[in-house]
Amino acid sequence: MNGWILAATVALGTGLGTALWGVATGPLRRRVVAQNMSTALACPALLLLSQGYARPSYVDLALVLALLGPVGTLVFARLLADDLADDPPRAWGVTWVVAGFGAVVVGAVCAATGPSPEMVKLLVIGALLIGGNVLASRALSGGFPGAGRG
Amino acid sequence: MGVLPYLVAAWIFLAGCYGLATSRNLIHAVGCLAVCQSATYVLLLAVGYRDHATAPVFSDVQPGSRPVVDPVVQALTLTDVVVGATVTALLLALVVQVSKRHGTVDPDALSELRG
Amino acid sequence: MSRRARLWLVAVGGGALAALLVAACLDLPAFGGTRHPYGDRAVRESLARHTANTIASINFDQRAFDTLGEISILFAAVLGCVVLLRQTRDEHRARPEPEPVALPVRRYALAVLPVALLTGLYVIAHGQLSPGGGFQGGVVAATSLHLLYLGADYRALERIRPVGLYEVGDALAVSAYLVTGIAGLIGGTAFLANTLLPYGTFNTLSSGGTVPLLNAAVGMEVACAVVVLLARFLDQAVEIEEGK
Amino acid sequence: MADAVIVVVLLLVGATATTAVAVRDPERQALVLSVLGVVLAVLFTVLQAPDVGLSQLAVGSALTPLLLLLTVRKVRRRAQDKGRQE
Repeated sequence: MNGWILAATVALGTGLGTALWGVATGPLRRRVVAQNMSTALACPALLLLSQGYARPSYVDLALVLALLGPVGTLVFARLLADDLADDPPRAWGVTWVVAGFGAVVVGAVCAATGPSPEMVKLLVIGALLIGGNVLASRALSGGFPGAGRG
Repeated sequence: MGVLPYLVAAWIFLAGCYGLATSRNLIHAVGCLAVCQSATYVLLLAVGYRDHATAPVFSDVQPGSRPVVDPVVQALTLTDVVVGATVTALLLALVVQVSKRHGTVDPDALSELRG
Repeated sequence: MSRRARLWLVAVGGGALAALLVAACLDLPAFGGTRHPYGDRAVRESLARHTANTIASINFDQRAFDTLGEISILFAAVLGCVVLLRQTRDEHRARPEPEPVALPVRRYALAVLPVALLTGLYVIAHGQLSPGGGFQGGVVAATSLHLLYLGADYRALERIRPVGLYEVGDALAVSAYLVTGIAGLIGGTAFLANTLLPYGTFNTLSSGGTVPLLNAAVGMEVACAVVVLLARFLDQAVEIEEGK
Repeated sequence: MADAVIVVVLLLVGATATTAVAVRDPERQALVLSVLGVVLAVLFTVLQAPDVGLSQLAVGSALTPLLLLLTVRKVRRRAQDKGRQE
Protein backbone atom coordinates (compact mmCIF):
# COMPACT_ATOMS: atom_id res chain seq x y z
CA MET A 1 0.00 0.00 0.00
CA ASN A 2 1.36 3.40 -0.94
CA GLY A 3 0.47 6.93 0.08
CA TRP A 4 -2.02 7.43 -2.76
CA ILE A 5 -4.08 4.41 -1.82
CA LEU A 6 -3.90 5.33 1.85
CA ALA A 7 -5.21 8.81 1.03
CA ALA A 8 -8.00 7.25 -1.07
CA THR A 9 -8.90 4.88 1.77
CA VAL A 10 -9.17 7.71 4.27
CA ALA A 11 -11.15 9.89 1.85
CA LEU A 12 -13.54 7.05 1.01
CA GLY A 13 -13.96 5.87 4.60
CA THR A 14 -14.66 9.27 6.11
CA GLY A 15 -16.13 11.09 3.12
CA LEU A 16 -18.43 8.46 1.71
CA GLY A 17 -19.27 7.26 5.22
CA THR A 18 -20.47 10.76 6.08
CA ALA A 19 -22.31 11.04 2.76
CA LEU A 20 -24.07 7.75 3.46
CA TRP A 21 -25.12 9.00 6.88
CA GLY A 22 -26.40 12.19 5.28
CA VAL A 23 -28.35 10.40 2.58
CA ALA A 24 -29.92 7.94 5.01
CA THR A 25 -31.29 10.37 7.57
CA GLY A 26 -32.73 13.82 7.91
CA PRO A 27 -34.90 15.99 5.67
CA LEU A 28 -34.90 15.69 1.89
CA ARG A 29 -32.76 18.80 1.41
CA ARG A 30 -29.91 17.22 3.36
CA ARG A 31 -30.21 13.95 1.47
CA VAL A 32 -29.85 15.47 -1.99
CA VAL A 33 -26.80 17.44 -0.88
CA ALA A 34 -25.26 14.25 0.52
CA GLN A 35 -25.91 12.46 -2.77
CA ASN A 36 -24.14 15.23 -4.65
CA MET A 37 -21.22 15.09 -2.20
CA SER A 38 -20.87 11.34 -2.65
CA THR A 39 -20.15 11.69 -6.38
CA ALA A 40 -17.96 14.74 -5.84
CA LEU A 41 -15.87 12.78 -3.30
CA ALA A 42 -15.72 9.49 -5.20
CA CYS A 43 -14.28 11.16 -8.30
CA PRO A 44 -11.05 12.42 -6.62
CA ALA A 45 -10.82 9.08 -4.82
CA LEU A 46 -10.85 7.30 -8.20
CA LEU A 47 -8.04 9.60 -9.39
CA LEU A 48 -6.03 8.74 -6.28
CA LEU A 49 -6.61 5.02 -6.84
CA SER A 50 -5.58 5.29 -10.48
CA GLN A 51 -2.33 6.93 -9.38
CA GLY A 52 -1.85 4.43 -6.54
CA TYR A 53 -2.22 1.41 -8.81
CA ALA A 54 0.02 3.10 -11.46
CA ARG A 55 -2.70 2.59 -14.09
CA PRO A 56 -3.37 5.76 -16.11
CA SER A 57 -6.20 4.01 -17.95
CA TYR A 58 -8.29 3.93 -14.74
CA VAL A 59 -8.62 7.70 -15.14
CA ASP A 60 -11.50 7.09 -17.57
CA LEU A 61 -13.69 6.16 -14.61
CA ALA A 62 -13.06 9.50 -12.98
CA LEU A 63 -13.83 11.22 -16.29
CA VAL A 64 -17.18 9.46 -16.64
CA LEU A 65 -18.06 10.13 -13.00
CA ALA A 66 -17.10 13.81 -13.32
CA LEU A 67 -19.53 14.03 -16.27
CA LEU A 68 -22.42 11.89 -15.08
CA GLY A 69 -22.29 12.62 -11.34
CA PRO A 70 -23.66 16.16 -11.76
CA VAL A 71 -26.14 14.83 -14.33
CA GLY A 72 -27.46 12.47 -11.67
CA THR A 73 -27.84 15.35 -9.23
CA LEU A 74 -29.62 17.38 -11.94
CA VAL A 75 -32.07 14.49 -12.26
CA PHE A 76 -32.95 14.82 -8.59
CA ALA A 77 -32.95 18.62 -8.73
CA ARG A 78 -35.37 18.57 -11.65
CA LEU A 79 -37.74 15.81 -10.60
CA LEU A 80 -37.80 16.65 -6.90
CA ALA A 81 -38.04 20.40 -7.56
CA ASP A 82 -41.57 20.54 -6.07
CA ASP A 83 -40.45 19.07 -2.78
CA LEU A 84 -37.25 21.09 -2.66
CA ALA A 85 -38.93 24.41 -3.48
CA ASP A 86 -40.46 24.83 0.00
CA ASP A 87 -37.24 24.01 1.78
CA PRO A 88 -34.27 24.57 -0.53
CA PRO A 89 -30.88 23.17 0.47
CA ARG A 90 -28.24 25.67 1.49
CA ALA A 91 -24.94 23.90 1.72
CA TRP A 92 -22.35 26.12 0.10
CA GLY A 93 -19.84 25.46 2.90
CA VAL A 94 -19.76 21.71 2.24
CA THR A 95 -19.76 22.29 -1.52
CA TRP A 96 -16.68 24.48 -1.45
CA VAL A 97 -14.84 22.20 0.99
CA VAL A 98 -15.44 19.20 -1.30
CA ALA A 99 -14.55 21.24 -4.38
CA GLY A 100 -11.32 22.30 -2.66
CA PHE A 101 -10.53 18.67 -1.89
CA GLY A 102 -11.07 17.83 -5.56
CA ALA A 103 -8.77 20.67 -6.62
CA VAL A 104 -6.03 19.53 -4.22
CA VAL A 105 -6.23 15.94 -5.47
CA VAL A 106 -6.17 16.97 -9.14
CA GLY A 107 -3.21 19.23 -8.43
CA ALA A 108 -1.28 16.49 -6.61
CA VAL A 109 -1.96 13.90 -9.30
CA CYS A 110 -0.99 16.40 -12.02
CA ALA A 111 2.26 17.16 -10.22
CA ALA A 112 3.04 13.45 -10.02
CA THR A 113 2.23 12.93 -13.71
CA GLY A 114 4.27 15.81 -15.09
CA PRO A 115 3.54 17.68 -18.32
CA SER A 116 2.04 15.22 -20.81
CA PRO A 117 -1.25 14.52 -22.63
CA GLU A 118 -2.42 12.70 -19.50
CA MET A 119 -2.06 15.92 -17.53
CA VAL A 120 -4.38 17.71 -19.97
CA LYS A 121 -6.95 14.96 -19.40
CA LEU A 122 -6.55 15.33 -15.64
CA LEU A 123 -7.07 19.09 -15.87
CA VAL A 124 -10.20 18.56 -17.96
CA ILE A 125 -11.50 16.14 -15.34
CA GLY A 126 -10.70 18.65 -12.60
CA ALA A 127 -12.57 21.42 -14.41
CA LEU A 128 -15.59 19.18 -15.08
CA LEU A 129 -15.58 17.90 -11.50
CA ILE A 130 -15.46 21.28 -9.76
CA GLY A 131 -17.67 23.07 -12.26
CA GLY A 132 -20.23 20.27 -12.26
CA ASN A 133 -20.27 19.97 -8.50
CA VAL A 134 -20.77 23.69 -7.90
CA LEU A 135 -23.39 23.88 -10.63
CA ALA A 136 -25.25 20.88 -9.21
CA SER A 137 -25.42 22.62 -5.83
CA ARG A 138 -26.76 25.70 -7.58
CA ALA A 139 -29.39 23.61 -9.35
CA LEU A 140 -30.48 22.06 -6.05
CA SER A 141 -30.99 25.44 -4.41
CA GLY A 142 -33.53 26.85 -6.84
CA GLY A 143 -32.27 25.85 -10.26
CA PHE A 144 -35.83 25.19 -11.43
CA PRO A 145 -37.79 28.22 -10.24
CA GLY A 146 -41.06 27.20 -11.88
CA ALA A 147 -41.44 24.09 -9.77
CA GLY A 148 -44.90 22.66 -9.50
CA ARG A 149 -46.06 23.39 -13.02
CA GLY A 150 -44.32 20.86 -15.24
CA MET B 1 -10.00 -11.22 5.17
CA GLY B 2 -10.53 -14.76 3.80
CA VAL B 3 -14.28 -14.94 3.36
CA LEU B 4 -15.38 -11.39 4.21
CA PRO B 5 -16.25 -10.40 0.60
CA TYR B 6 -18.38 -13.51 0.16
CA LEU B 7 -20.18 -12.85 3.43
CA VAL B 8 -20.82 -9.24 2.41
CA ALA B 9 -22.31 -10.49 -0.87
CA ALA B 10 -24.54 -12.94 1.04
CA TRP B 11 -25.59 -10.15 3.42
CA ILE B 12 -26.52 -7.81 0.55
CA PHE B 13 -28.54 -10.57 -1.10
CA LEU B 14 -30.44 -11.42 2.07
CA ALA B 15 -31.07 -7.75 2.85
CA GLY B 16 -32.48 -7.27 -0.64
CA CYS B 17 -34.71 -10.33 -0.26
CA TYR B 18 -36.01 -9.06 3.08
CA GLY B 19 -36.83 -5.73 1.47
CA LEU B 20 -38.62 -7.45 -1.41
CA ALA B 21 -40.75 -9.55 0.92
CA THR B 22 -41.78 -6.74 3.25
CA SER B 23 -42.12 -3.93 0.72
CA ARG B 24 -45.32 -1.87 0.74
CA ASN B 25 -44.62 -0.19 -2.59
CA LEU B 26 -43.79 -1.91 -5.86
CA ILE B 27 -41.33 0.82 -6.87
CA HIS B 28 -39.45 0.20 -3.63
CA ALA B 29 -39.54 -3.54 -4.37
CA VAL B 30 -37.89 -2.95 -7.77
CA GLY B 31 -35.19 -0.96 -5.99
CA CYS B 32 -34.65 -3.90 -3.60
CA LEU B 33 -34.30 -6.22 -6.58
CA ALA B 34 -31.55 -3.94 -7.89
CA VAL B 35 -29.82 -4.40 -4.51
CA CYS B 36 -30.10 -8.20 -4.87
CA GLN B 37 -28.54 -7.93 -8.34
CA SER B 38 -25.58 -6.01 -6.97
CA ALA B 39 -24.91 -8.90 -4.56
CA THR B 40 -24.18 -11.17 -7.52
CA TYR B 41 -21.72 -8.64 -8.93
CA VAL B 42 -19.86 -8.45 -5.63
CA LEU B 43 -19.72 -12.24 -5.36
CA LEU B 44 -18.49 -12.80 -8.93
CA LEU B 45 -15.78 -10.16 -8.75
CA ALA B 46 -14.64 -11.39 -5.34
CA VAL B 47 -14.22 -14.90 -6.79
CA GLY B 48 -12.06 -13.52 -9.61
CA TYR B 49 -9.79 -11.36 -7.45
CA ARG B 50 -6.09 -12.18 -7.04
CA ASP B 51 -3.86 -10.53 -4.42
CA HIS B 52 -1.49 -7.79 -5.64
CA ALA B 53 -2.77 -8.18 -9.20
CA THR B 54 -4.01 -5.58 -11.65
CA ALA B 55 -6.67 -5.42 -14.35
CA PRO B 56 -6.08 -7.55 -17.48
CA VAL B 57 -6.12 -4.45 -19.68
CA PHE B 58 -2.82 -4.06 -21.48
CA SER B 59 -3.13 -0.60 -22.99
CA ASP B 60 -0.80 0.89 -20.38
CA VAL B 61 1.09 -2.06 -18.86
CA GLN B 62 3.38 -4.58 -20.52
CA PRO B 63 1.72 -8.03 -20.81
CA GLY B 64 3.31 -10.39 -18.30
CA SER B 65 4.91 -7.65 -16.21
CA ARG B 66 2.30 -7.84 -13.43
CA PRO B 67 -0.06 -10.60 -12.31
CA VAL B 68 -3.64 -10.01 -13.48
CA VAL B 69 -7.06 -10.81 -12.01
CA ASP B 70 -9.56 -13.16 -13.66
CA PRO B 71 -11.16 -11.43 -16.69
CA VAL B 72 -13.90 -14.03 -17.27
CA VAL B 73 -16.03 -13.07 -14.27
CA GLN B 74 -15.54 -9.41 -15.14
CA ALA B 75 -16.91 -9.97 -18.63
CA LEU B 76 -19.95 -11.73 -17.15
CA THR B 77 -20.60 -8.93 -14.67
CA LEU B 78 -20.03 -6.15 -17.17
CA THR B 79 -22.77 -7.21 -19.55
CA ASP B 80 -25.13 -8.00 -16.72
CA VAL B 81 -24.86 -4.52 -15.20
CA VAL B 82 -26.25 -2.91 -18.36
CA VAL B 83 -28.75 -5.65 -19.20
CA GLY B 84 -29.90 -5.63 -15.55
CA ALA B 85 -30.69 -1.93 -15.85
CA THR B 86 -32.96 -2.51 -18.84
CA VAL B 87 -34.69 -5.35 -17.01
CA THR B 88 -35.24 -2.95 -14.10
CA ALA B 89 -36.81 -0.59 -16.64
CA LEU B 90 -39.11 -3.39 -17.83
CA LEU B 91 -40.22 -4.06 -14.26
CA LEU B 92 -40.86 -0.36 -13.71
CA ALA B 93 -42.98 -0.36 -16.88
CA LEU B 94 -44.98 -3.20 -15.34
CA VAL B 95 -45.41 -1.13 -12.17
CA VAL B 96 -46.77 1.75 -14.27
CA GLN B 97 -49.25 -0.69 -15.86
CA VAL B 98 -50.29 -2.05 -12.47
CA SER B 99 -50.90 1.43 -11.18
CA LYS B 100 -53.02 2.22 -14.26
CA ARG B 101 -55.10 -0.94 -13.95
CA HIS B 102 -55.57 -1.09 -10.21
CA GLY B 103 -54.88 2.44 -9.03
CA THR B 104 -52.43 1.30 -6.36
CA VAL B 105 -48.84 0.11 -6.12
CA ASP B 106 -49.14 -1.49 -2.70
CA PRO B 107 -48.77 -5.27 -3.16
CA ASP B 108 -50.97 -5.98 -0.12
CA ALA B 109 -53.80 -3.87 -1.52
CA LEU B 110 -53.36 -5.63 -4.86
CA SER B 111 -53.85 -9.09 -3.40
CA GLU B 112 -56.97 -7.86 -1.59
CA LEU B 113 -58.33 -6.63 -4.93
CA ARG B 114 -57.93 -10.03 -6.46
CA GLY B 115 -59.04 -12.21 -3.57
CA MET C 1 -51.72 -14.88 3.26
CA SER C 2 -51.70 -12.49 6.17
CA ARG C 3 -48.81 -10.15 6.73
CA ARG C 4 -47.74 -11.93 9.90
CA ALA C 5 -47.71 -15.36 8.25
CA ARG C 6 -45.66 -14.00 5.38
CA LEU C 7 -43.13 -12.46 7.75
CA TRP C 8 -42.75 -15.81 9.48
CA LEU C 9 -42.24 -17.53 6.15
CA VAL C 10 -39.60 -14.96 5.16
CA ALA C 11 -37.84 -15.35 8.53
CA VAL C 12 -37.71 -19.16 8.28
CA GLY C 13 -36.75 -19.22 4.59
CA GLY C 14 -34.26 -16.39 4.97
CA GLY C 15 -32.68 -18.07 7.98
CA ALA C 16 -32.23 -21.34 6.11
CA LEU C 17 -30.89 -19.52 3.05
CA ALA C 18 -28.48 -17.53 5.22
CA ALA C 19 -27.16 -20.75 6.82
CA LEU C 20 -26.65 -22.36 3.41
CA LEU C 21 -24.97 -19.25 1.98
CA VAL C 22 -22.57 -18.98 4.92
CA ALA C 23 -21.72 -22.67 4.63
CA ALA C 24 -21.06 -22.20 0.92
CA CYS C 25 -18.94 -19.09 1.54
CA LEU C 26 -16.74 -20.94 4.01
CA ASP C 27 -16.06 -23.60 1.39
CA LEU C 28 -15.22 -21.24 -1.47
CA PRO C 29 -11.55 -20.82 -2.40
CA ALA C 30 -10.12 -18.06 -0.19
CA PHE C 31 -10.44 -14.50 -1.46
CA GLY C 32 -7.41 -13.35 -3.49
CA GLY C 33 -6.11 -16.82 -4.31
CA THR C 34 -3.71 -17.41 -7.17
CA ARG C 35 -5.51 -20.21 -8.99
CA HIS C 36 -7.57 -18.86 -11.91
CA PRO C 37 -7.28 -21.43 -14.72
CA TYR C 38 -9.95 -19.88 -16.95
CA GLY C 39 -8.60 -16.39 -16.45
CA ASP C 40 -5.04 -17.37 -17.38
CA ARG C 41 -6.21 -19.08 -20.56
CA ALA C 42 -8.46 -16.17 -21.52
CA VAL C 43 -5.57 -13.71 -21.13
CA ARG C 44 -3.28 -15.89 -23.27
CA GLU C 45 -5.94 -16.21 -25.97
CA SER C 46 -6.67 -12.48 -25.98
CA LEU C 47 -2.98 -11.63 -26.38
CA ALA C 48 -2.69 -14.14 -29.22
CA ARG C 49 -5.45 -12.19 -31.00
CA HIS C 50 -3.83 -8.80 -30.36
CA THR C 51 -6.67 -7.49 -28.20
CA ALA C 52 -5.26 -5.31 -25.42
CA ASN C 53 -8.42 -5.36 -23.30
CA THR C 54 -8.96 -8.97 -22.30
CA ILE C 55 -12.50 -8.27 -21.14
CA ALA C 56 -13.46 -6.95 -24.58
CA SER C 57 -11.83 -10.01 -26.12
CA ILE C 58 -13.95 -12.30 -23.94
CA ASN C 59 -17.16 -10.39 -24.60
CA PHE C 60 -16.81 -9.93 -28.34
CA ASP C 61 -14.61 -12.84 -29.37
CA GLN C 62 -14.22 -15.78 -27.02
CA ARG C 63 -17.75 -15.61 -25.66
CA ALA C 64 -19.36 -13.58 -28.45
CA PHE C 65 -22.26 -16.03 -28.61
CA ASP C 66 -23.03 -15.36 -24.95
CA THR C 67 -23.08 -11.63 -25.69
CA LEU C 68 -25.59 -12.29 -28.46
CA GLY C 69 -27.81 -13.78 -25.77
CA GLU C 70 -27.30 -10.73 -23.57
CA ILE C 71 -28.19 -8.25 -26.29
CA SER C 72 -31.28 -10.30 -27.14
CA ILE C 73 -32.40 -9.92 -23.52
CA LEU C 74 -31.74 -6.21 -23.83
CA PHE C 75 -33.70 -6.04 -27.06
CA ALA C 76 -36.59 -8.02 -25.58
CA ALA C 77 -36.68 -5.84 -22.47
CA VAL C 78 -36.88 -2.69 -24.59
CA LEU C 79 -39.59 -4.26 -26.74
CA GLY C 80 -41.53 -5.13 -23.60
CA CYS C 81 -41.26 -1.56 -22.32
CA VAL C 82 -42.42 -0.13 -25.62
CA VAL C 83 -45.47 -2.38 -25.58
CA LEU C 84 -46.29 -1.82 -21.91
CA LEU C 85 -45.90 1.95 -22.01
CA ARG C 86 -47.75 2.69 -25.24
CA GLN C 87 -50.53 5.23 -25.25
CA THR C 88 -53.88 3.54 -24.66
CA ARG C 89 -57.24 4.61 -26.03
CA ASP C 90 -58.46 6.28 -22.85
CA GLU C 91 -55.40 8.51 -22.61
CA HIS C 92 -54.49 11.71 -24.35
CA ARG C 93 -51.37 13.74 -24.84
CA ALA C 94 -50.97 17.12 -23.21
CA ARG C 95 -48.14 19.34 -24.35
CA PRO C 96 -46.07 20.07 -21.26
CA GLU C 97 -45.39 23.70 -20.58
CA PRO C 98 -41.73 24.64 -20.89
CA GLU C 99 -40.22 24.70 -17.44
CA PRO C 100 -38.15 27.72 -16.48
CA VAL C 101 -34.55 26.77 -15.80
CA ALA C 102 -32.00 28.97 -14.07
CA LEU C 103 -29.54 30.38 -16.60
CA PRO C 104 -26.34 28.79 -15.23
CA VAL C 105 -27.99 25.35 -15.21
CA ARG C 106 -29.11 25.77 -18.82
CA ARG C 107 -25.66 26.94 -19.90
CA TYR C 108 -23.98 24.05 -18.10
CA ALA C 109 -26.29 21.48 -19.69
CA LEU C 110 -25.73 22.83 -23.18
CA ALA C 111 -21.95 23.04 -22.68
CA VAL C 112 -21.54 19.59 -21.16
CA LEU C 113 -23.83 17.78 -23.61
CA PRO C 114 -21.29 17.62 -26.47
CA VAL C 115 -18.47 16.74 -24.06
CA ALA C 116 -20.48 13.87 -22.60
CA LEU C 117 -21.55 12.66 -26.02
CA LEU C 118 -17.93 12.72 -27.19
CA THR C 119 -16.85 10.87 -24.04
CA GLY C 120 -19.45 8.21 -24.73
CA LEU C 121 -18.16 7.74 -28.26
CA TYR C 122 -14.56 7.69 -26.97
CA VAL C 123 -15.45 5.00 -24.43
CA ILE C 124 -17.06 2.90 -27.20
CA ALA C 125 -14.19 3.41 -29.64
CA HIS C 126 -11.48 2.49 -27.15
CA GLY C 127 -13.34 -0.59 -25.96
CA GLN C 128 -10.79 -3.08 -27.17
CA LEU C 129 -7.84 -1.10 -25.73
CA SER C 130 -8.61 0.55 -22.41
CA PRO C 131 -11.46 0.04 -19.94
CA GLY C 132 -14.72 0.71 -21.74
CA GLY C 133 -16.68 -0.66 -24.64
CA GLY C 134 -20.07 -0.68 -26.27
CA PHE C 135 -22.08 -1.45 -23.16
CA GLN C 136 -20.66 1.39 -21.06
CA GLY C 137 -20.18 3.98 -23.78
CA GLY C 138 -23.67 3.42 -25.15
CA VAL C 139 -25.22 4.26 -21.80
CA VAL C 140 -23.03 7.35 -21.38
CA ALA C 141 -23.90 8.66 -24.86
CA ALA C 142 -27.63 8.03 -24.42
CA THR C 143 -27.70 9.60 -20.95
CA SER C 144 -25.89 12.68 -22.21
CA LEU C 145 -28.67 13.39 -24.73
CA HIS C 146 -31.11 13.69 -21.84
CA LEU C 147 -29.20 16.66 -20.49
CA LEU C 148 -31.48 18.54 -22.86
CA TYR C 149 -34.51 17.48 -20.82
CA LEU C 150 -32.77 18.15 -17.51
CA GLY C 151 -31.16 21.45 -18.37
CA ALA C 152 -33.23 22.94 -21.15
CA ASP C 153 -36.73 21.61 -21.74
CA TYR C 154 -38.59 18.61 -22.98
CA ARG C 155 -39.41 20.00 -26.41
CA ALA C 156 -35.75 20.63 -27.22
CA LEU C 157 -35.11 16.96 -26.49
CA GLU C 158 -38.00 15.89 -28.70
CA ARG C 159 -36.60 17.88 -31.60
CA ILE C 160 -33.29 16.03 -31.70
CA ARG C 161 -34.76 12.67 -30.81
CA PRO C 162 -37.01 11.11 -33.41
CA VAL C 163 -37.80 7.97 -31.42
CA GLY C 164 -38.69 5.96 -34.51
CA LEU C 165 -35.20 6.44 -35.87
CA TYR C 166 -33.67 5.12 -32.68
CA GLU C 167 -35.98 2.09 -32.72
CA VAL C 168 -34.76 1.33 -36.24
CA GLY C 169 -31.19 1.90 -35.12
CA ASP C 170 -31.65 -0.56 -32.28
CA ALA C 171 -32.89 -3.27 -34.64
CA LEU C 172 -30.18 -2.48 -37.20
CA ALA C 173 -27.45 -2.82 -34.59
CA VAL C 174 -28.69 -6.25 -33.50
CA SER C 175 -28.84 -7.29 -37.16
CA ALA C 176 -25.30 -5.99 -37.70
CA TYR C 177 -24.13 -8.19 -34.84
CA LEU C 178 -25.87 -11.20 -36.38
CA VAL C 179 -24.54 -10.42 -39.87
CA THR C 180 -20.98 -10.25 -38.55
CA GLY C 181 -21.57 -13.64 -36.97
CA ILE C 182 -22.98 -15.15 -40.14
CA ALA C 183 -20.10 -13.69 -42.16
CA GLY C 184 -17.83 -15.91 -40.09
CA LEU C 185 -20.01 -18.87 -41.03
CA ILE C 186 -19.85 -17.99 -44.73
CA GLY C 187 -16.11 -17.42 -44.45
CA GLY C 188 -15.83 -21.12 -43.77
CA THR C 189 -15.31 -21.24 -40.01
CA ALA C 190 -17.95 -20.90 -37.32
CA PHE C 191 -20.71 -18.53 -36.21
CA LEU C 192 -19.13 -15.39 -34.67
CA ALA C 193 -15.62 -16.85 -35.02
CA ASN C 194 -12.99 -14.12 -35.11
CA THR C 195 -11.16 -15.29 -38.23
CA LEU C 196 -12.28 -12.88 -40.96
CA LEU C 197 -10.16 -9.80 -40.41
CA PRO C 198 -6.43 -9.50 -39.73
CA TYR C 199 -5.65 -9.09 -36.04
CA GLY C 200 -3.66 -5.89 -36.68
CA THR C 201 -1.01 -4.27 -34.52
CA PHE C 202 -1.35 -4.82 -30.77
CA ASN C 203 -2.76 -1.81 -28.90
CA THR C 204 -4.05 0.19 -31.88
CA LEU C 205 -7.65 1.12 -32.68
CA SER C 206 -7.97 -1.38 -35.52
CA SER C 207 -6.53 -4.37 -33.62
CA GLY C 208 -8.49 -7.46 -32.63
CA GLY C 209 -10.14 -8.60 -35.86
CA THR C 210 -13.93 -8.43 -35.56
CA VAL C 211 -13.85 -7.23 -31.94
CA PRO C 212 -14.16 -3.49 -32.86
CA LEU C 213 -17.04 -4.24 -35.23
CA LEU C 214 -19.07 -6.19 -32.69
CA ASN C 215 -18.16 -3.61 -30.05
CA ALA C 216 -19.49 -0.79 -32.23
CA ALA C 217 -22.69 -2.73 -32.98
CA VAL C 218 -23.30 -3.28 -29.25
CA GLY C 219 -22.52 0.38 -28.53
CA MET C 220 -25.12 1.47 -31.05
CA GLU C 221 -27.67 -1.01 -29.74
CA VAL C 222 -27.26 0.00 -26.12
CA ALA C 223 -27.36 3.72 -26.93
CA CYS C 224 -30.53 3.36 -29.05
CA ALA C 225 -32.12 1.05 -26.47
CA VAL C 226 -31.57 3.49 -23.60
CA VAL C 227 -32.87 6.43 -25.66
CA VAL C 228 -36.03 4.49 -26.57
CA LEU C 229 -36.55 3.35 -22.97
CA LEU C 230 -36.19 6.83 -21.53
CA ALA C 231 -38.40 8.25 -24.28
CA ARG C 232 -41.22 5.90 -23.25
CA PHE C 233 -40.83 6.72 -19.58
CA LEU C 234 -40.67 10.47 -20.28
CA ASP C 235 -43.78 10.17 -22.44
CA GLN C 236 -45.64 8.55 -19.59
CA ALA C 237 -44.37 10.86 -16.88
CA VAL C 238 -44.58 14.15 -18.73
CA GLU C 239 -47.02 13.97 -21.62
CA ILE C 240 -49.64 11.26 -21.36
CA GLU C 241 -52.64 11.94 -19.16
CA GLU C 242 -55.77 10.05 -18.23
CA GLY C 243 -59.14 10.68 -19.80
CA LYS C 244 -60.13 12.03 -23.17
CA MET D 1 -2.59 -4.04 5.25
CA ALA D 2 -2.68 -3.82 1.46
CA ASP D 3 -6.28 -4.98 1.65
CA ALA D 4 -7.42 -2.19 3.96
CA VAL D 5 -8.97 -0.24 1.10
CA ILE D 6 -10.90 -3.32 -0.04
CA VAL D 7 -12.24 -3.93 3.47
CA VAL D 8 -13.28 -0.30 3.90
CA VAL D 9 -15.11 -0.17 0.56
CA LEU D 10 -16.73 -3.58 1.11
CA LEU D 11 -18.15 -2.43 4.45
CA LEU D 12 -19.37 0.78 2.80
CA VAL D 13 -21.14 -1.27 0.12
CA GLY D 14 -22.76 -3.50 2.74
CA ALA D 15 -23.94 -0.48 4.74
CA THR D 16 -25.24 1.36 1.67
CA ALA D 17 -27.15 -1.70 0.43
CA THR D 18 -28.75 -2.15 3.85
CA THR D 19 -29.74 1.51 3.87
CA ALA D 20 -31.19 1.23 0.36
CA VAL D 21 -33.50 -1.52 1.61
CA ALA D 22 -34.37 0.22 4.87
CA VAL D 23 -35.39 3.51 3.26
CA ARG D 24 -39.01 2.89 2.33
CA ASP D 25 -39.95 6.02 0.41
CA PRO D 26 -39.14 5.40 -3.29
CA GLU D 27 -37.81 8.91 -3.92
CA ARG D 28 -35.41 8.74 -1.01
CA GLN D 29 -34.53 5.17 -1.95
CA ALA D 30 -33.55 6.43 -5.42
CA LEU D 31 -31.07 8.78 -3.73
CA VAL D 32 -29.53 5.92 -1.74
CA LEU D 33 -29.43 3.69 -4.84
CA SER D 34 -27.53 6.39 -6.68
CA VAL D 35 -24.97 6.46 -3.85
CA LEU D 36 -24.90 2.64 -3.93
CA GLY D 37 -24.04 2.78 -7.64
CA VAL D 38 -21.08 5.07 -6.99
CA VAL D 39 -19.83 3.00 -4.03
CA LEU D 40 -20.13 -0.20 -6.07
CA ALA D 41 -18.13 1.42 -8.88
CA VAL D 42 -15.38 2.25 -6.39
CA LEU D 43 -15.48 -1.34 -5.07
CA PHE D 44 -15.12 -2.69 -8.61
CA THR D 45 -12.13 -0.38 -9.12
CA VAL D 46 -10.34 -1.64 -6.02
CA LEU D 47 -11.14 -5.22 -7.08
CA GLN D 48 -9.29 -4.32 -10.32
CA ALA D 49 -12.32 -4.42 -12.58
CA PRO D 50 -12.37 -0.94 -14.16
CA ASP D 51 -14.58 -2.11 -17.05
CA VAL D 52 -17.29 -3.18 -14.66
CA GLY D 53 -16.82 -0.02 -12.63
CA LEU D 54 -17.40 2.07 -15.73
CA SER D 55 -20.53 0.09 -16.53
CA GLN D 56 -21.84 0.58 -13.00
CA LEU D 57 -21.08 4.31 -13.05
CA ALA D 58 -22.85 4.79 -16.37
CA VAL D 59 -25.94 2.93 -15.17
CA GLY D 60 -26.04 3.72 -11.47
CA SER D 61 -25.24 7.42 -11.31
CA ALA D 62 -27.89 8.81 -13.64
CA LEU D 63 -29.92 6.19 -15.54
CA THR D 64 -31.45 4.12 -12.74
CA PRO D 65 -32.41 7.12 -10.57
CA LEU D 66 -33.96 8.82 -13.61
CA LEU D 67 -36.07 5.74 -14.40
CA LEU D 68 -37.16 5.35 -10.77
CA LEU D 69 -38.08 9.00 -10.35
CA LEU D 70 -40.01 9.11 -13.62
CA THR D 71 -42.01 6.10 -12.46
CA VAL D 72 -42.69 7.73 -9.08
CA ARG D 73 -43.81 10.87 -10.87
CA LYS D 74 -46.16 8.97 -13.16
CA VAL D 75 -47.71 6.96 -10.33
CA ARG D 76 -48.09 10.02 -8.13
CA ARG D 77 -49.61 12.12 -10.92
CA ARG D 78 -52.18 9.41 -11.50
CA ALA D 79 -53.07 9.44 -7.81
CA GLN D 80 -53.45 13.23 -7.90
CA ASP D 81 -55.66 13.12 -11.00
CA LYS D 82 -57.87 10.57 -9.28
CA GLY D 83 -58.11 12.73 -6.18
CA ARG D 84 -59.21 15.71 -8.27
CA GLN D 85 -61.90 13.73 -10.08
CA GLU D 86 -63.48 12.43 -6.90
